Amino acid sequence: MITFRMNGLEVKAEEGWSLLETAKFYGLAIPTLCHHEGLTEFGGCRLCVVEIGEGLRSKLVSACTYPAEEGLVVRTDTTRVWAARRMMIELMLAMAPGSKVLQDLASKFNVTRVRFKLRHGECVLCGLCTRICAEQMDAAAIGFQQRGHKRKISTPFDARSEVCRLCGACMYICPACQLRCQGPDADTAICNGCLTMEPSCLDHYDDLQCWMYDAGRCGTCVQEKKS
Amino acid sequence: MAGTKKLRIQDLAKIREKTKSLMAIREGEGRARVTVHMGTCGIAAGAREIMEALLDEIGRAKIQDVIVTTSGCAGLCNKEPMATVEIKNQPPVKYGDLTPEKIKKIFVQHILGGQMVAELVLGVGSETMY
Amino acid sequence: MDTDKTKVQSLIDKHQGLKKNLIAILLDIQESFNYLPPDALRQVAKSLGMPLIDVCGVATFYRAFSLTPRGKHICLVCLGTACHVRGGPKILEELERKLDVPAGETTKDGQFTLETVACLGCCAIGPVVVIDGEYHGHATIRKIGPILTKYQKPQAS
Amino acid sequence: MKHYRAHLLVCAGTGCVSCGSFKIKEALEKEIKTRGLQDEVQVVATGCNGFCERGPIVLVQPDGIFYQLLTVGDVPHLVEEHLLKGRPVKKLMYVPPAEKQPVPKMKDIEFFKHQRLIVLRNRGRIDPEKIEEYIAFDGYEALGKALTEMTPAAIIDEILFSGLRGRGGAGFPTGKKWAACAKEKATPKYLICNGDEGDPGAFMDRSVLEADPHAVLEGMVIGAKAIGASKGFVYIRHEYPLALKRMEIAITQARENGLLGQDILGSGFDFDLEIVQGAGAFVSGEESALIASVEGKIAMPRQRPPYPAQKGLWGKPTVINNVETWATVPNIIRRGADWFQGLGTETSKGTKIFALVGKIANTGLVEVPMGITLREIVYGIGGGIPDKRDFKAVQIGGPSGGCLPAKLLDLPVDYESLTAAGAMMGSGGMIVMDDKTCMVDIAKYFLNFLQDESCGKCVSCREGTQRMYEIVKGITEGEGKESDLALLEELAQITKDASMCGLGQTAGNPVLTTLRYFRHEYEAHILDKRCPAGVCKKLIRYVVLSEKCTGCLSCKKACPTEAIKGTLKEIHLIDQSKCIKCGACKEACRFEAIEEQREEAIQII
Repeated sequence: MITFRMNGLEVKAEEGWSLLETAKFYGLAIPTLCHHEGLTEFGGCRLCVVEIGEGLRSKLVSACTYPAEEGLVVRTDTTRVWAARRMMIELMLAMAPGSKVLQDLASKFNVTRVRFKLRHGECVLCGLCTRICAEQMDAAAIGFQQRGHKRKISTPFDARSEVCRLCGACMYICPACQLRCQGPDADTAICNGCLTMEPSCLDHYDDLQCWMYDAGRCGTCVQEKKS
Repeated sequence: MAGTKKLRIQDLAKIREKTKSLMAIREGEGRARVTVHMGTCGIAAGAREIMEALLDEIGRAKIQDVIVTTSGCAGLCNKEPMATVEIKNQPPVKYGDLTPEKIKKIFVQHILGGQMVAELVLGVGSETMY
Repeated sequence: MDTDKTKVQSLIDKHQGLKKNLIAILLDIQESFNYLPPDALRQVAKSLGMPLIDVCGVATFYRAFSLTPRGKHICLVCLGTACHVRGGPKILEELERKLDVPAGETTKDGQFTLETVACLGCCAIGPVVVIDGEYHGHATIRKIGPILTKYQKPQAS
Repeated sequence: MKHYRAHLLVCAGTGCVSCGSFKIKEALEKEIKTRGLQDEVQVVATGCNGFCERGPIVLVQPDGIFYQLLTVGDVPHLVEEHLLKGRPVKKLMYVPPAEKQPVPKMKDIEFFKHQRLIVLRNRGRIDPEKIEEYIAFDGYEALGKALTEMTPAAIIDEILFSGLRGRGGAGFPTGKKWAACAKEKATPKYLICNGDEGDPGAFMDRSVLEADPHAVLEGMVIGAKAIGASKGFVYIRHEYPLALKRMEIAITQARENGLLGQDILGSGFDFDLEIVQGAGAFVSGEESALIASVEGKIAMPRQRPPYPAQKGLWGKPTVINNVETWATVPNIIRRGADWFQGLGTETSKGTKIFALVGKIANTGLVEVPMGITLREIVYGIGGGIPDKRDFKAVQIGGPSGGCLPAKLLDLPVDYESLTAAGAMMGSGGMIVMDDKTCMVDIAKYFLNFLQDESCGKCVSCREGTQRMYEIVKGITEGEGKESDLALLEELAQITKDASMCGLGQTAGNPVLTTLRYFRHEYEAHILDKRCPAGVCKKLIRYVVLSEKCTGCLSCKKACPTEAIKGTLKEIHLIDQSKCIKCGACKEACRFEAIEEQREEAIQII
């Protein structure tokens, strides 16, 4: 057993667990996008970043790829972590504004504007499709090509793949293909239209029951109602 | 070339000994420096033969931290071929009217032995090249 | 276009047909054919027993490889930092104008491929243009024309 | 080998070779033969001397005379005068800027005078293709000591105590890395030499590999003994054909002489080396990406830990060090950790090689003790800025380093102070910039480089560099908004924070340091729509200065778009609607009558 601290709490992890797995085990929510159980970890979307270490030497690492280490100090929701997550969402939304998964994340994390030119590329290069194709479907028909700003997911020579069986697993797992969101206005990157507009505790109580007096500050369960 | 023989630790030292002296020249330092005067007059008077004899002698003696350089006409054309011998920390010595035999003698007696060959000396402590 | 299969195979064999030598194999194929023909990549994937997409991934990731045939002359413009501050971009623009192709492409007549490189390590003579391995240092806009003609001439006759 | 009276050491580093030094060598050999001097004078091709600005270079020993900027035409004269008549040729010697008298001897030239050669001790002195010349200058002595007199633990202690830190950029203590790998139980263990020098404007690794490949090799065998590795790889980028060739020769010679392979020097220790060629990707310099590349895969970095010392190549413990680090090792073992400790500063020991390039009089490679100030390097060794221009900044540490302004010229160069100033040691590239360099353009240049060289895995790095490039490009084209600066700063910081590997974690530096020290230049571009340095095309225009124009038609002939009007002996005029701002006219003008004008001037007209 590996013992370390997460959000001030002493936690124990099995040998080989990642920080994400440990957090899940203890019921601590960490957002993810390119992570999927049953597929190898990728660590590309950077949504699951958490802060490790203390003081000047603290840094952000992706919880899905970072192994649980003896004596580590982990904090899952700091200002620094949130600033990074928000920026990742903003960057990804600018690539694929039509993805409902991303729009929902934007709502959840209070990302209300996109300051970059929209690309409408509809792919955020999370690599889920390439991993499901290779690891679960045993086909390896698609993969990453090129690098840097030219990076894309494609078949060999951009032609129809000889090994693709048209199983559709890639589309099933894609955060952008599957659930589409048009938004109220085609030119607005963020619609914020699908929010649960009220604190979730209001389903059960008349009064706000959140122990954080200022509802919504933590951002994990509610957003201000828009209209 | 050390050949394709596998080296042992003592072989390394041998190679180092052997090549080090040959390479000393690249550091611009040696125990002695011989300047053969090779102006047109010097060459006409046989400075090339003097040079060859000297290099021959150096090679044979396997003493190789002796630096041989050339210089232009020293202005004493009637005394050519000439050479200047500088031993570390001693004033330079000029020799004139050289022959291959004379330079060999200078090599053995002055450069190796440290005794200047008085009967051949033209002058001591004259200007150096630099 | 048919690719010389025996040639490709001999290059694969030269590196014992091992997956870890994929990059070395591709470098050799690139050297022999001046680019990576699709058929050769298929053959490599098959011989090494790996998915074609992974071979393509490597082939498109590294700058040394080209998946399209390249010109007779490879014209490299150094855009390292030292060349950049000394005016490398202007030289590239001039070459793009003279050859009428954007960087990274081959002229229509197949004579020149214009490429950029991040640094050749000879910053002292920058800006540098290298054509077919021959270095042209201290390049200026005016020198570009004469340099190109030098390579164009033998082909014209 | 035989005794020669003179050795002509012809520099055969890539810089000189690209200026034609092999042709010089041929010409020298031919001329020497014609003059019948072949038994007296030896011509030797050596590694890079570092003074690349002055190539091709020939050093004549034992006289120590330094000849520079040679052409084939100079050769007969040189041979006749210097070698035959013994009169060094003044007109081929180096004349320092702003002086008239040449400096005949290499050791008196400012560029060489202040250097302290340890890693480069054999440069310009030995023929890198001859193992016995390396041995002559104490080569493989350290190996003998390490294999026969020292235990692995003693070697590691020696390196640890010396204070040697990785020369590849991050500055991790080499001894610690070795110790971590040595204590791992898994076998086999591997060594890698990182020669994937991708920083544009840095070429010290290339130079070391070309000038002294055996030093790298010796360092690696010592390292192998220390950690118990049996196999090593030297990773060299394919853009360095000469380095590849020399390393190959060195490995063959070492094998033939029993310095590699089985039972090295009869000590019972086995180790062998293999060369791996890089295929052109900046990111493969990152150690986990380098491992992937050696394995034949895409050079995509992975999460550390586990560190390569624990799980590296093929999952086995692996030590990766940079070329310069490996080449330092034999010196430490041979001369002792105490000696090395005595060089440099409190936290940064030894010497470091810098590539001094850009707008500097003496371009080249310099090895100096850590802690020397930037001013000593730029003005002392580098000879200052050419053309009487003003120093503006020096960019240190490669694409992800930073630009330091004139007020930091007295900063001592070591790992800590550079990082504190917002730059980093990196591999040691120093690009000097004068007042004609636009800092926004420089930021754009590096971002363009990084967006292309990012492997593309992390959103933060891939998208971050692209978006920063997009914004900065907009600013250089006059489309900048005031809000851009805050967004840039935020994005740069988060790109650094959220990325996985060293490339992304430093990708924000070019933006952050230029913003920190040169914010006014950004503001000039955004608020006044003007490029103070006159670089950004969209913000300048070329005009003819009527008082200087002689009407010589040169600019008119040079213009590719026929935008220049005028006849002989009449003042020319540039038609702005046709001008594509290529700068050909300015280059062609001999009277400095064409000038870039900033946009503000245009508005007045």
